[in-house]
Amino acid sequence: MPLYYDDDQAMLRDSASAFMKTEAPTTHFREFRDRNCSDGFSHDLWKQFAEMGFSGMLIPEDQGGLGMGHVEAGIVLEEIGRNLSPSPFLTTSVIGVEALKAADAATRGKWLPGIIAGETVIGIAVDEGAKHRPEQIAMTAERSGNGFRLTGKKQFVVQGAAADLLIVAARTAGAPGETDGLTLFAVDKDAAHLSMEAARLVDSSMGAHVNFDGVEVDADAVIGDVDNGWAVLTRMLDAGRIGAASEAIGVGAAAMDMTVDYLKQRKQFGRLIGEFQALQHRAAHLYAEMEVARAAVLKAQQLLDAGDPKAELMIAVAKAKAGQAVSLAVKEGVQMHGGIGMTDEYDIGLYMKRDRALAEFLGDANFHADRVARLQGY
Amino acid sequence: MPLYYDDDQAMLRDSASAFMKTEAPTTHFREFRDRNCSDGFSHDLWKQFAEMGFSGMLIPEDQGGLGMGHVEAGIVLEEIGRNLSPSPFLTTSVIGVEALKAADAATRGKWLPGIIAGETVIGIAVDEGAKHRPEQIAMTAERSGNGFRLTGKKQFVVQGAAADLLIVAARTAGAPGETDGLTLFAVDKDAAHLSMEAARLVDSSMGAHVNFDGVEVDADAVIGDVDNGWAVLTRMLDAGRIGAASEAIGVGAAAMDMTVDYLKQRKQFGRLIGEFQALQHRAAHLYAEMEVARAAVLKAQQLLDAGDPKAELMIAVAKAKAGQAVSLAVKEGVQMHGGIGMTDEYDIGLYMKRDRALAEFLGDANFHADRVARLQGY
Amino acid sequence: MSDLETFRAETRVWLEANCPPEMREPVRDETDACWGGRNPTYKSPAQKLWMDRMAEKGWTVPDWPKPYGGGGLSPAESKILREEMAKLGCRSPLSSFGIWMLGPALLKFGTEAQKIHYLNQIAKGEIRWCQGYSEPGSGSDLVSLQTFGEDKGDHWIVNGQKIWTSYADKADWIFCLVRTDKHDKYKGISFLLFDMATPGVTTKPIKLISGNSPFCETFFDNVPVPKDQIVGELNRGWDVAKYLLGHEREMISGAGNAPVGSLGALHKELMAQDPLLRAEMAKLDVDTLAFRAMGEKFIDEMKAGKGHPAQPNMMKYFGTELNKRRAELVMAAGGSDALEWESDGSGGGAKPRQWLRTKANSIEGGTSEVMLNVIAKRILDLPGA
Amino acid sequence: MSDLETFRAETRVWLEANCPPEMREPVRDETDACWGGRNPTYKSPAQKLWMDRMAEKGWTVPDWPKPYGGGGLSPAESKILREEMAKLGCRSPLSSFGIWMLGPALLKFGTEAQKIHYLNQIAKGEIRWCQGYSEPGSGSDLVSLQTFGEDKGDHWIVNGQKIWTSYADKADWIFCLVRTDKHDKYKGISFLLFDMATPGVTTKPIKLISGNSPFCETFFDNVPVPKDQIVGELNRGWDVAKYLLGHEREMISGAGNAPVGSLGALHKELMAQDPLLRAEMAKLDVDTLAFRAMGEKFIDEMKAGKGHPAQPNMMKYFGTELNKRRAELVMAAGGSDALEWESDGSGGGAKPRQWLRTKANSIEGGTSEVMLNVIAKRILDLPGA
Repeated sequence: MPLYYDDDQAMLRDSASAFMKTEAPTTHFREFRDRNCSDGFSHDLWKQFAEMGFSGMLIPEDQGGLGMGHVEAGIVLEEIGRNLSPSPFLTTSVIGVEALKAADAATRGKWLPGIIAGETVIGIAVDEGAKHRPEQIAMTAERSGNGFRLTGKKQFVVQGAAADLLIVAARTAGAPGETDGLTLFAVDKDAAHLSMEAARLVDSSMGAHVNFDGVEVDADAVIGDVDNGWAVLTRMLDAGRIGAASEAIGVGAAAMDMTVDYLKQRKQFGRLIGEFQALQHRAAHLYAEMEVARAAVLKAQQLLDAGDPKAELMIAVAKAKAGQAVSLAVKEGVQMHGGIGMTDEYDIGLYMKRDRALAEFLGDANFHADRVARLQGY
Repeated sequence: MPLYYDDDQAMLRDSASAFMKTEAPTTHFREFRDRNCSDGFSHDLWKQFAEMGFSGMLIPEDQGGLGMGHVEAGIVLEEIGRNLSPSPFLTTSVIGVEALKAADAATRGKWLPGIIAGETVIGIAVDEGAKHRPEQIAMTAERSGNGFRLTGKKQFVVQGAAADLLIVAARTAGAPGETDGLTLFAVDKDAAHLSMEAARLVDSSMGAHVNFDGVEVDADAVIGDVDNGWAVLTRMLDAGRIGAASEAIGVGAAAMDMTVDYLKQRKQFGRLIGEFQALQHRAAHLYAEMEVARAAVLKAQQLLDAGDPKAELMIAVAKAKAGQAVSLAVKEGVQMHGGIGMTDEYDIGLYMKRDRALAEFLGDANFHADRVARLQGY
Repeated sequence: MSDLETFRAETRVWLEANCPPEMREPVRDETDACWGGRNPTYKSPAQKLWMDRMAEKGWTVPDWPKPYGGGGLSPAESKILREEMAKLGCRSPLSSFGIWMLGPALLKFGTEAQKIHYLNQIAKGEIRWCQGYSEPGSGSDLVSLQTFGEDKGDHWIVNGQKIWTSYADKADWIFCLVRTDKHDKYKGISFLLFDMATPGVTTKPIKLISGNSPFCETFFDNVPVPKDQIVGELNRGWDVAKYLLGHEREMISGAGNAPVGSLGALHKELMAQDPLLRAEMAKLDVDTLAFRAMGEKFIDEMKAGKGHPAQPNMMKYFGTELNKRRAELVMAAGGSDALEWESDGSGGGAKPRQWLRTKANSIEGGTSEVMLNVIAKRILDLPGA
Repeated sequence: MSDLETFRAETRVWLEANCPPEMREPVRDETDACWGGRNPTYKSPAQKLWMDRMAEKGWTVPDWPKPYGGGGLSPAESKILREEMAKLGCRSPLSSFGIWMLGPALLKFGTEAQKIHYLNQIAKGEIRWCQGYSEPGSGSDLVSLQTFGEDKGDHWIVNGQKIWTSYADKADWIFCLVRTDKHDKYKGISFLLFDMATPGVTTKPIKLISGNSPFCETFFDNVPVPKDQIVGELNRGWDVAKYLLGHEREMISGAGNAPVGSLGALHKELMAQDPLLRAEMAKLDVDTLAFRAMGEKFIDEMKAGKGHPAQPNMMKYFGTELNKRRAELVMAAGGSDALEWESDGSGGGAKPRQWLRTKANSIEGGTSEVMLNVIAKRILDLPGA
């Protein structure tokens, strides 16, 4: 498969781009931010995502979705990133759907229609500390009656406050640090003994701390196999990681574009600042970094869609590279905008904040570079 | 003490500078290199070092030396670095002398006069693998009769081929990885069962592999205490590390100066290339890095001379920072010289090679940054 | 005991007796500091006590002459005071653009009357100053400024607009660059002082990405400024401005600041789990400790009249870039905790707000790019415009 | 099975049967490759066998048309051949500036007669070419070149000096930029081909810091060049040169090269002891694997006529900087072993010499600075000279 978008994919990009620019540009983001909306996104917009076919795009056709792949999801996510469009698309339609693919028919039947309709929102409850360390999960799920009893705390549950369904990783056996003994659960947000404290994050998205104080779930809440959840958890996380990388690429591309534009407008010392060679070289270097990061992301998505075992390594490469390149893009963006880059009035700072949250989500560049080293055997 | 040279130190710098420029400039270096001299330096020059008072500058006055400190040794080393002057000054007059300070009067009486006279050369035999890992020393020194029997291999023994005396670190107890159980020995190069294989290094200096195949030494060859050599070894190595950092600063400063000069001479596109802002900014950044590295080196030397316990941390900082900044200086130097920077005819490449060897000597920038982290408790 | 040793011993005793425990904590951020002014606000009684005691000894400005409200200390004594304050962790009693910026300029360019009047006010924290330099079209290219002072005999009438005036909405007076001659770009600027309560002065805070508003837009609509409120000669204000910028850059560089601890050491457990972050922390420690040595060397050289006069530009460049890097690593070590902007556990998002605040360091007081230009031209003597 | 699948299966079988085991090792350095020429040297019989077998199939240049000595493969087939060769580790049978640089230029600008004549020679490795571009005063500013060809009716008489002519002392022919009109900087250059054995051509190897001499100074003293040995139109050689530079940059970038293994994985034990080096190795792996994806994307886009035409400049910039970084880490991992320049264990100082060789990567074929200029101007459309 050649490493560029085919005609269908290019069409999808055009329509996703037009949609986000029209329906959810940065002004839309600002509106929701300034209104202090507790969900952090518009449920109306989420319905429009459904009308566009985005919300169920990864769901197989025989289950009512479009049966598309991660390249296509990445196309939508990149446009989301470019426009800072607030939505539960990544957690719901990418990560949540990837997890539900491993669930039984009853569970799928219960949740997929709502996702396709843009009515259901999913939150992902994996992290327990400030840094993403999935093998360190300590939260317990003890056998109890016909099901399990979940006890522990989760944090950085993005869109947790608005979620209807939580995908929860808990330990049914083993000890923190072990990859064996983990199990994935689909937990209704309204379950008894489940409480939540929402926190507005730096990018105005909503994260939540979730407290499981002996939450009882039935056995059919299990996704995949008991004790052997690491593989399905990794698949779910990897879908989220490469999705976050795509969204980050959109953030970085928009930051770079608006910065290059600014270089062509702002005058100092009687010249456009884009004439200054030092800035030209930095912009050109940034362009190279962004292009390489973009290639890594697309390659990883193609491998993932092809079921290639090399996808895992390439996803780690892509998340690490996108993290580093996009961080450079927003830093250079703010610095080259000078004083106005520091103001809330200009958009460039919003991109810096969004990058910060995306970079941290499901493992930062250091986490993934370390993972690359481990996968290479050192 | 203020962090700049006092009047005496400034005078020393002027005389060391004039001496190296006149007696041992890069043309002198090239002469010795092209002649394929097996020692890698001129014994006549080493005598001149003695006449200048340099060779015994760190030896206490009551033992015939000048009783100066590491700030002063650093002044001489920086000028050596600037001119690529080949000499056994660092291994003999700095590292060797620092070790001999812990030796008994007989040992000192045997070797110090020759050092002061510029007749004796010392080699330092610590490393056993390709990387500097002193706590990993495996070479054994077993008790044997009235003394010890040394068995093992050393490498990167700079000036080893020309040395009269080797300072050897060996294990009298404990296992590799432990700092306890090490002992320092003064070993005559002509001892039986000691063999050597010299290798010309990238910077045309001579390193040696030394083979100790059951070398017998008397008990009075021990420097310091048996089994408790780590402290004196560290002191000796730290003297060498900060000395190497000073020499590196000279290498970097010369590389930077000749590069800035070149920027003022070479024309392309009808302009001096020093007018191009991208190169200006890179040169200015390099200047900042070099200034900061220089300050760290001087601070470490002052702390060392004052017997301040913070010296150990600051020496690690200085070796790490000098390693990084000087590496930048020579890389930028070669790149900004363009094609001619790649030719053997121009000096800039010689500085890149010298930096490479100095950076590796007694721990590279990564080794010392890691040491900083450990000393800070993480 | 030498005089200096005696001074050190006495200073330590005095600080131990007089610095309240609450004032031995580092200043958390700009809002945690004492800024003085006509209507001063103190975060605690201890803050006021510490300010009063230090001002009484002249130690808000230890090396200014005593007649101007300073402590009259020699360079060596100043260094000892700094060292002893650092050892106890004593914070600076007063944060003030008057001390950092205007004061040094007045000491060099002011008349004796101006020095007596303004410097004493600054030393005692009675007047809070702000800076009127940048304009919307004149950022890095400061000398293109357009704010104009029309000569009206015994006063000027000033019209124009400034931007990035720090805390202008809280300041009592402004030191301001005003064009008094439209014909010469450099030699047509004067350095004026005036009261922000003068009719015609209005300010409008600028909301920043950190959510705070430490800067304002400031508008001058026919503001009268008496002729004796000029520092230096008419139309030679650029000399004053450049001199002052050097001090501002020195200040922003963090040279001579209290020591900053190892960030890696604060996160030992994480360091064991995150080897790549640990590597960055180690390199940060190397650069932090090396730059601290550079700060000490820089101050020693400046006090001794050694060192290149353009060196503050290097300090400003390196110090602010390092500070940004540190803030990035604070965020990385903080993980998702440090993303929280509004939550109970996050202190109102202190970490992310501080992180965003540092991004201004390499812009305010001359961008890193301008610093590099100056180093290239004035220190390395590279050719070109 | 689709046609492509069949092609893949047949190719694999053929390679397995025909590629000698010795030719399934990576090329160690430039001297280890087969360069062809009038007086070819082969390091082993296997090298000659591999060269002959591949040339017979036209697979020294698989995507050139068959009449010109190529394999006539489609882009998809070429990619399959590349992939299958990579899987078996087959090295390229022939290293040749004719293939990488002159060939593509001839395919685009040559006459049919030139194509038949020169391309077949190149494909079969019969003529070894060198490049005459840079001059002592014309490096990055190539278009300022001074070598002059005087019109003598049916031939030119060329006088001047070139520098950085790769292996000019070993080359049979040169493709050379020559000024044929002194009045127009750009439109006064012609692209000439001539035999290095022509009287008046002399070469002088340049000793490099690596100790090797892959480049020469080349002098032309009244060298006659027949008029049919021009590529493209008279005085329009700059168009040919620019096109060729794009291919050179693509080649130097390493795009499409055989995969490069993980350097960290080669030093597992050291990685456990040297956490900071391990961190750099991890980041190198990230960039290496990401750039490999970029190389694949770049080639796919180029073959499909997509992608920005100036993209080779980006590839050249990133690829050569990455290669230098890799060489630095080879040195760091090698420690004092890798410092040895002349010793038994060091293979004649292979590592340090290769390290120094990489420093030329970001200079030859257009410096990194020129690449960044081109990206800024042609891709980002930034203003200015």
